[in-house]
Parts: sequence; structure tokens; C-alpha cells
Amino acid sequence: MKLKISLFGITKEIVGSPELEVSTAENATVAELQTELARQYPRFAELTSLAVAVNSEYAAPDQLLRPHDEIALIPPVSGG
Amino acid sequence: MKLKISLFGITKEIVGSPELEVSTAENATVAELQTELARQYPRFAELTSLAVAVNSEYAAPDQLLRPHDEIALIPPVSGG
Amino acid sequence: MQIELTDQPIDVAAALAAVQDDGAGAVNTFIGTVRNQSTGKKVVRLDYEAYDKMALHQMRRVAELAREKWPMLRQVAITHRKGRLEIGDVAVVVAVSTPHRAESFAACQFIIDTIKQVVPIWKKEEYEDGSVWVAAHP
Amino acid sequence: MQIELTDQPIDVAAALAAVQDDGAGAVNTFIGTVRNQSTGKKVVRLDYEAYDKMALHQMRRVAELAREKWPMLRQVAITHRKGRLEIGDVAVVVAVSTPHRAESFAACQFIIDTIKQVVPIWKKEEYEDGSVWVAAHP
Repeated sequence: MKLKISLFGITKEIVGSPELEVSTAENATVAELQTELARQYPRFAELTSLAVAVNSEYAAPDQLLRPHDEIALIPPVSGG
Repeated sequence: MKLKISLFGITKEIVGSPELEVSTAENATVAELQTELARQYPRFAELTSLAVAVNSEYAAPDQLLRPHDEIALIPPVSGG
Repeated sequence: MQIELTDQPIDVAAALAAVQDDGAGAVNTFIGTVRNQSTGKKVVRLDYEAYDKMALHQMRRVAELAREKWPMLRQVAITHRKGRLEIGDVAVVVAVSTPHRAESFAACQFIIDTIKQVVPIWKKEEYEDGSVWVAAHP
Repeated sequence: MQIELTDQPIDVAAALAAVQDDGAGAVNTFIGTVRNQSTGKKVVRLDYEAYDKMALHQMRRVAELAREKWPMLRQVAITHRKGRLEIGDVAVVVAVSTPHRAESFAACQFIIDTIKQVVPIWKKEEYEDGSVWVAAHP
């Protein structure tokens, strides 16, 4: 399936775009998505952390992804 | 010597005046003043505490008093 | 350091402005207001009486003590009200600025806690059926 | 509960007004401002980027979590700025009201500490000779 991933901050800079489309197996997990992204963008591995948010919540590694989920990469936050 | 004592809050109400004059021996201590006041105003003994301030500082019991000191009774404070 | 005792309504914005500092990333502010109840009784209003000279001196000392404990403290503003206050009125404002946030909380809390222990200001709570000098009796 | 994310200057007085409550005797406010330096480097300005929808959702969750931990919490107001900020600008305001003061400090500190951990907002510090996404790299 194709997943649209929203990008912010340094991940947006690394990819050079505010959005990214990734092809994964059906019912891929968050961990599988992370593995695929790390393969495509080696610079992600340099970050302190890189979480995945699904529908505005932080997602666990074993969470299953669906095509209509709102998915975003969350590099280390620094608000406040 | 004669000492002028400023009164506030409940001590002012007990005495019925914002100021009080007390006669003590020369070089009386804070503790001696407190004993004399307790004798004159038994209701002071009902208070949670009753400190003596000399020139805007809390005074220790053995501090010597002088006629020109600015002396005040400090019942339990409740500012803030 | 801005230390004030006033019988006029407290201007919180002025206290905040007083601690503004380009080297400070954190401002913590405590505002004490008059509640509509105290130990279960309905409060109608409050009267604060102050020993002005000593109150100002002791507030200054508390601020200095805070600066000794937190040397990175940038600015401190303390304003205490006196006289008659109605429900919701601001009785005291403490504002501090520090480079980082943890110290702003710690220093501000230390200042208000210490003010309540040492500054000669007395609060008389007025209820519908009487009044009492707070904390005077055990 | 008043939760906001804005690209306009933050109105601190509005946040304070939002937590006014006759049953609360204590208001604690944390204001985070842009410092002129960070880890020894001179900061010229900051750019804050936010994942708006999730940021608002997470700020709301932090406020709800605070209410679970401090059931006596009366009002909470959180406003975070985004976009370009200059030195001294307010980046975030957290204001809480509680009946007594200790809880106002604890709840406000919990909220700002947790915001800094979970709310998807990213700060880029601009120096005279470059810029960096704060905390992005170890």
C-alpha cells in the first residue's frame, strides 16, 4: 500500500519536501515503516530519536498502519 | 526606661490602640519586655506566637532594647 | 529588584514587565487572589494590614535570599496589596526571571513561601457572621 | 481549558484572564521567552514549526493529564507561538489556577515539562553564522 507521511523540522529538510509517499506491504507496522524510511534516508539514523505519529497520537512499533491514517514523522521536539 | 511599641492586627485589637508605652528596667531584653507585656495583656498568651521586631528585624530573646529602637509586636503573619 | 506594597489594585502586567530580561528564557509568576471561601466558610471580603516599613524590608530580604540560593536569578518583582480586598482581587504577585525554567519555579515558590512566613502583613477574613485574624490562634 | 497555537504575539493578559476563578486562590504562570543565547552561542532569532493538529491535541491531553493528577485544578490555559520570533518574544505561556498555592506550582511545572516532551513543535535557532534544529542530534 502507499502511505503519505507528513514531515516537519529537520526531517522536512533532510527529505527536501513537507510530504513523502512510501510503498509498504499491506498492514505494515510502524516498525516496518521506520525500517523502510531508514533505508531510503540514512541521515534519519543520525537523529536523537524519530517517532511516528498516527492520527495525532504517538504510535507503538507494533501498531498496524492503514492507507487513510494520518501519519507523520516526529523528530525530537523542542517546543516551549 | 520607657519603650514605645507599635501594634498591628490582633494585638492592636487586644490593646485597643495602635501604640503602647511600656516601662522597663534600663537595658531590658526582648524576653523581659515579652514577660512584662504578658503580665499586662493575658490575652497575648492565647496567640499562636508573638514575636518582637526591632528596627524591622525579628529580635532574639536576649537582644538588649534601647529607648530609640523602633519596636513592634508581630503576631502570626498571614500575608500572601 | 522591584518591591512594592500598595493599597491600589495590583497591576500584574507591570510586575511581568519588571522581570523582562533578554538573558532570561523563563519567567514564573505566582498570583495570590482572594478566594470565596476559607476552611469551609464563605468569605465576603478581606482586610490586609501591614507594618509597611518592616514589610518592605523583609520582602527585600526574601528577594536577596533567593538570589543567594539561585545566583542565576535575573529579575525579581514582588508586589503586595494592603487594605480592603474583594473576592477575586489580587493580594500578591511574585514574578522572577531566570535563564532556565526549573530555577524559575523553585525561586518563585521559595519567595512566596518565605513571604508567608516572615513578612509582617495580617489578613482579616470577613464572613457574613463575623471576622477573624487568620492564623492568630492555634 | 483554553488551548491555543498562534503565529501572532501571545497575549499573556488573556491567558491570565482565562484562569481567573473565584474558587481559586492561586494562579501560577510560566512564560517561556526567546533568550539571546543558547549553549554559549548568540541567538539572533528563532523559528518555531508546529504540526498544528497534533500539537493542539497533545496540549489538550497534557492539560487533561494534569487534571487527573491534580483534581483540584480549576482552570488551565496554554498558548504556544509558532513562526518567527525575535529575542524577548514570548514562545509559550502556561497558566493554571488552584485553590492553594503548592498545587499551582506543581501542576504548572508538570504541564510545561510535559509539553516540552510530547508536543510536536520544533525550534530552529538562528545564529549569526548558521542555524540548528534544537535537540535534533545527540
